[in-house]
Order: sequence, then structure tokens, then C-alpha cells
Amino acid sequence: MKVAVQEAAFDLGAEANAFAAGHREMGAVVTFSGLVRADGGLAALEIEHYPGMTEKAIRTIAEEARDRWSLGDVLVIHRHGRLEPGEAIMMVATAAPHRRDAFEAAEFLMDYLKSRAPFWKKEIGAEGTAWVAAKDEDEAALGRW
Amino acid sequence: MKVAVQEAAFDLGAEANAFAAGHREMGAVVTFSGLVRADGGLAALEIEHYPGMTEKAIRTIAEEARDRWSLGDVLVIHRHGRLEPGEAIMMVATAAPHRRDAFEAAEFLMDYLKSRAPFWKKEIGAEGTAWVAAKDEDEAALGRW
Amino acid sequence: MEVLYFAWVRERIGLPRERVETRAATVSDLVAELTAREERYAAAFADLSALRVALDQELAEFDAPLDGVREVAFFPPMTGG
Amino acid sequence: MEVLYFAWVRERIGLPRERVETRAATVSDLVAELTAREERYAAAFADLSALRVALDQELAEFDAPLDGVREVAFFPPMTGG
Repeated sequence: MKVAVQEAAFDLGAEANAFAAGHREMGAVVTFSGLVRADGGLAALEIEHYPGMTEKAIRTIAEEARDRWSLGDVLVIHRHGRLEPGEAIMMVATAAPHRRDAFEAAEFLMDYLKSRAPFWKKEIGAEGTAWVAAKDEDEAALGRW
Repeated sequence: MKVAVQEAAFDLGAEANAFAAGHREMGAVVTFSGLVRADGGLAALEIEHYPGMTEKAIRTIAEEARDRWSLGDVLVIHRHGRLEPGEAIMMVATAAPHRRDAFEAAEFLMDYLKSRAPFWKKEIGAEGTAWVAAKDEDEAALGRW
Repeated sequence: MEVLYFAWVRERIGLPRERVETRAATVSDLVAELTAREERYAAAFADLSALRVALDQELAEFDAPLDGVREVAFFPPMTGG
Repeated sequence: MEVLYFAWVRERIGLPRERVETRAATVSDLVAELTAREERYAAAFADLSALRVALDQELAEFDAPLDGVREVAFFPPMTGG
């Protein structure tokens, strides 16, 4: 299990390849990446986090995923600091013998990371800055699991 | 939409990067890759397909996914011929404004590709060869959609 | 019409495709004709529940009419992905 | 104890962390103490339903006891991913 909370950019493809190469006994690899949308007007995204708690919260979520599904491995990378449109904010990857496990575990990780890992996004636009509000649907998504 | 049915190996990470880079207005990218499991005894996998029908069947499935979910784009690559353990058999990628769409469309694509695209796998082991049997659960998976 | 065979159907029949002159009205009629020909066809078509058929590269049922069809393919359930 | 603030809570209060000497029994008691201090705290804590709290880096409820807790953090609902 690899968990990285970092300011530096990462290479989604290289991470996906390294992750898949490490799991030759697994048949299914799912990746999710969250990108800064190049929406009209967004100049950058600023991501704040809670050093210390962040890694712990992510590890707890990843361990829960490993308990619930038959998984070979889990990868979570999440950036903080300033990100430009089009950049990858984060990624998760799951490897499993069967595709359903890989898919469900990746969705579970995303749902929990979204609402339970201490990150906060601020949008920096031409006309000022605004903290991104949490969505009711993100909290509701946890009810699935 | 890119659909490729090919004998040549492909670079999962490079494909994922190129796909994500092409969708700067999308927030979510999901990839699935199916790998030849390095199980005990499996020397290779031989994949037969139905040239002409294969591409058509995949395009139909991909178009159905685009009708059902709010997607920016879909990628499907599927190999045929002889594959060694650890090699990628196929991948799908979906880009969407929201993660739920990207995940569901990718699962839908996989479920349909598995049972509705004309590919057949043969396992080549130390003790002979055997066609992989279709699983009832794969047919049952279609009932979800 | 062209008749194509894939995977173990191809192996049992011993060829990937052949031209068949037939007046069979449906896929089932064609299967009956082929089965009557030779043992290797009978072996391939012994259990239709283990077979799938495509007409002009679209999945079809065994009771589908062959009217105007140029290409028929027989194969086991697919195992891609 | 150490009290940490993140995102707009940090911005409203105007500092990321501070040492607070308190005998507050629960998180709610601590919030009441801070609110009584200065307007900027009152502004940050005006709507507790819009806030989350972590005790020693674990999410907790506002009625949780502070006994033995060394680090309290206040922040809005998280928006990672």
C-alpha cells in the first residue's frame, strides 16, 4: 500500500504502470484520477490539508477498503498547494483478482477520501477566491457502503 | 472516442496520460486494465477475435455508454493474439465531469465487452491448452444496467 | 453464404470459414443441415445452449431468419475483457 | 492544548493554530469559551453545522470530552478528491 500526500506533481501514467507492474498475479487494475477542470475563469486551485492527520485518515480508509474487498494492493496520491487547470489533483489505484472488487474498492476510496480526508479546495478565479463547498451528494454517497 | 483492436502491446500509462491530457474540461478519469494473471502454470494466453464484428460491437457498446452517462470521452483498446503473463490484455478509459459517471460507464463498458464483444481466450499451460469458459456471473452482470 | 467458426467451434469443425449453399430458412435449419453432414459438425453443434450466433456481424437468436444474410458466424459465449 | 484552524475557519480567526489554556470539558464548552473571547471567533463558530472537529487527528463530535486531548482542530466539511 502506497499513500503519498505531496505538493509535487505526479505522473499519472507512470504511477499506473508501476502499480500494475507490481501486481502480476492480479487480473484487474482500476485507476481514478481527479483533475483540475479547465472551466471558464478558473486560474488555479489551492489545496490546504492537515499535515499528520491527512496520511492517517487516508491509511485508515485504504485499510478499510482492504478489509472489505479482495484486493492485491491500493495506491493513493493526493496533492496539496497550488494546482493549475488540467493538472492531476489526486489518484487512486486498486489491483484485484476480479474487476468488481477493483471497481468497488476504488469508488469506496474516492467517496471516503472526498468527505473524510482533511483537504480543502479553494478556487482562484479572475474575480477573487472562494472555498469549494462540500456537496450533500458527497456525504450521501457514503451511505452506499 | 478511440477504439483499437490490435495485436501489438500498448503502454497503459502512456494511453492513460494521453487520454487525460485530451480532456482538460473533465474532472474525473477512470481507467480499467485487464492483465494476464501470472498464475501458477499459465505460459501464455491466446486471444482470438472476429475481425470486422469486433470493432463494430465495441463501438456499439461505447456509444451506448455515451448515451447513458454524461461522458466527455471513451477509450477502448483490446489486444488479440498471444500474450504473456503480466501483459495488459485490454483497457478502457472514461472521462466525465463527475466521478460517478466515469466509474459507472467504465464498469458498464467492461461488463458488456466481457460478454458481448467477440473475443475468446485460450489458456496455454504446461499441460496443454484450454478455452476459457464464460462465467454465469459475467452474463448476470449485464442485468445491472 | 459465408459461414464462420471461432474458438472451439472452429477447432471441432476443423476450418475457420466456408462457403455454404443452402436454402435454410432459419439459423436452426442451417444447423440441422450442417449437423447432418458430418460427425465433426454434429460434435460442434451438439449443445446449442453453449453456442452463440451472429448474422452479418450482429448477435442473433437461433430462430432468426436467414433471408438476405451473407455471413453467419458460430462461436462459444465470448470471453473478452 | 493546541487548537488548529483550517480553510475559512483559519481565515476568519486569522491564525492557523494557537495554544489555549482551558478547563473546557467538551468541544462545545471550548467553542463557547472561544466564542466569548472575540468577534472573529464568534464569526468562525457561528454555525456549528458547517463545522467539523478532530481530536488528536481523529474526527469527533462536538459533545466529545476533551479529557487527555492534546490537539483540537476546527475546519469546514472536507472537499478533497
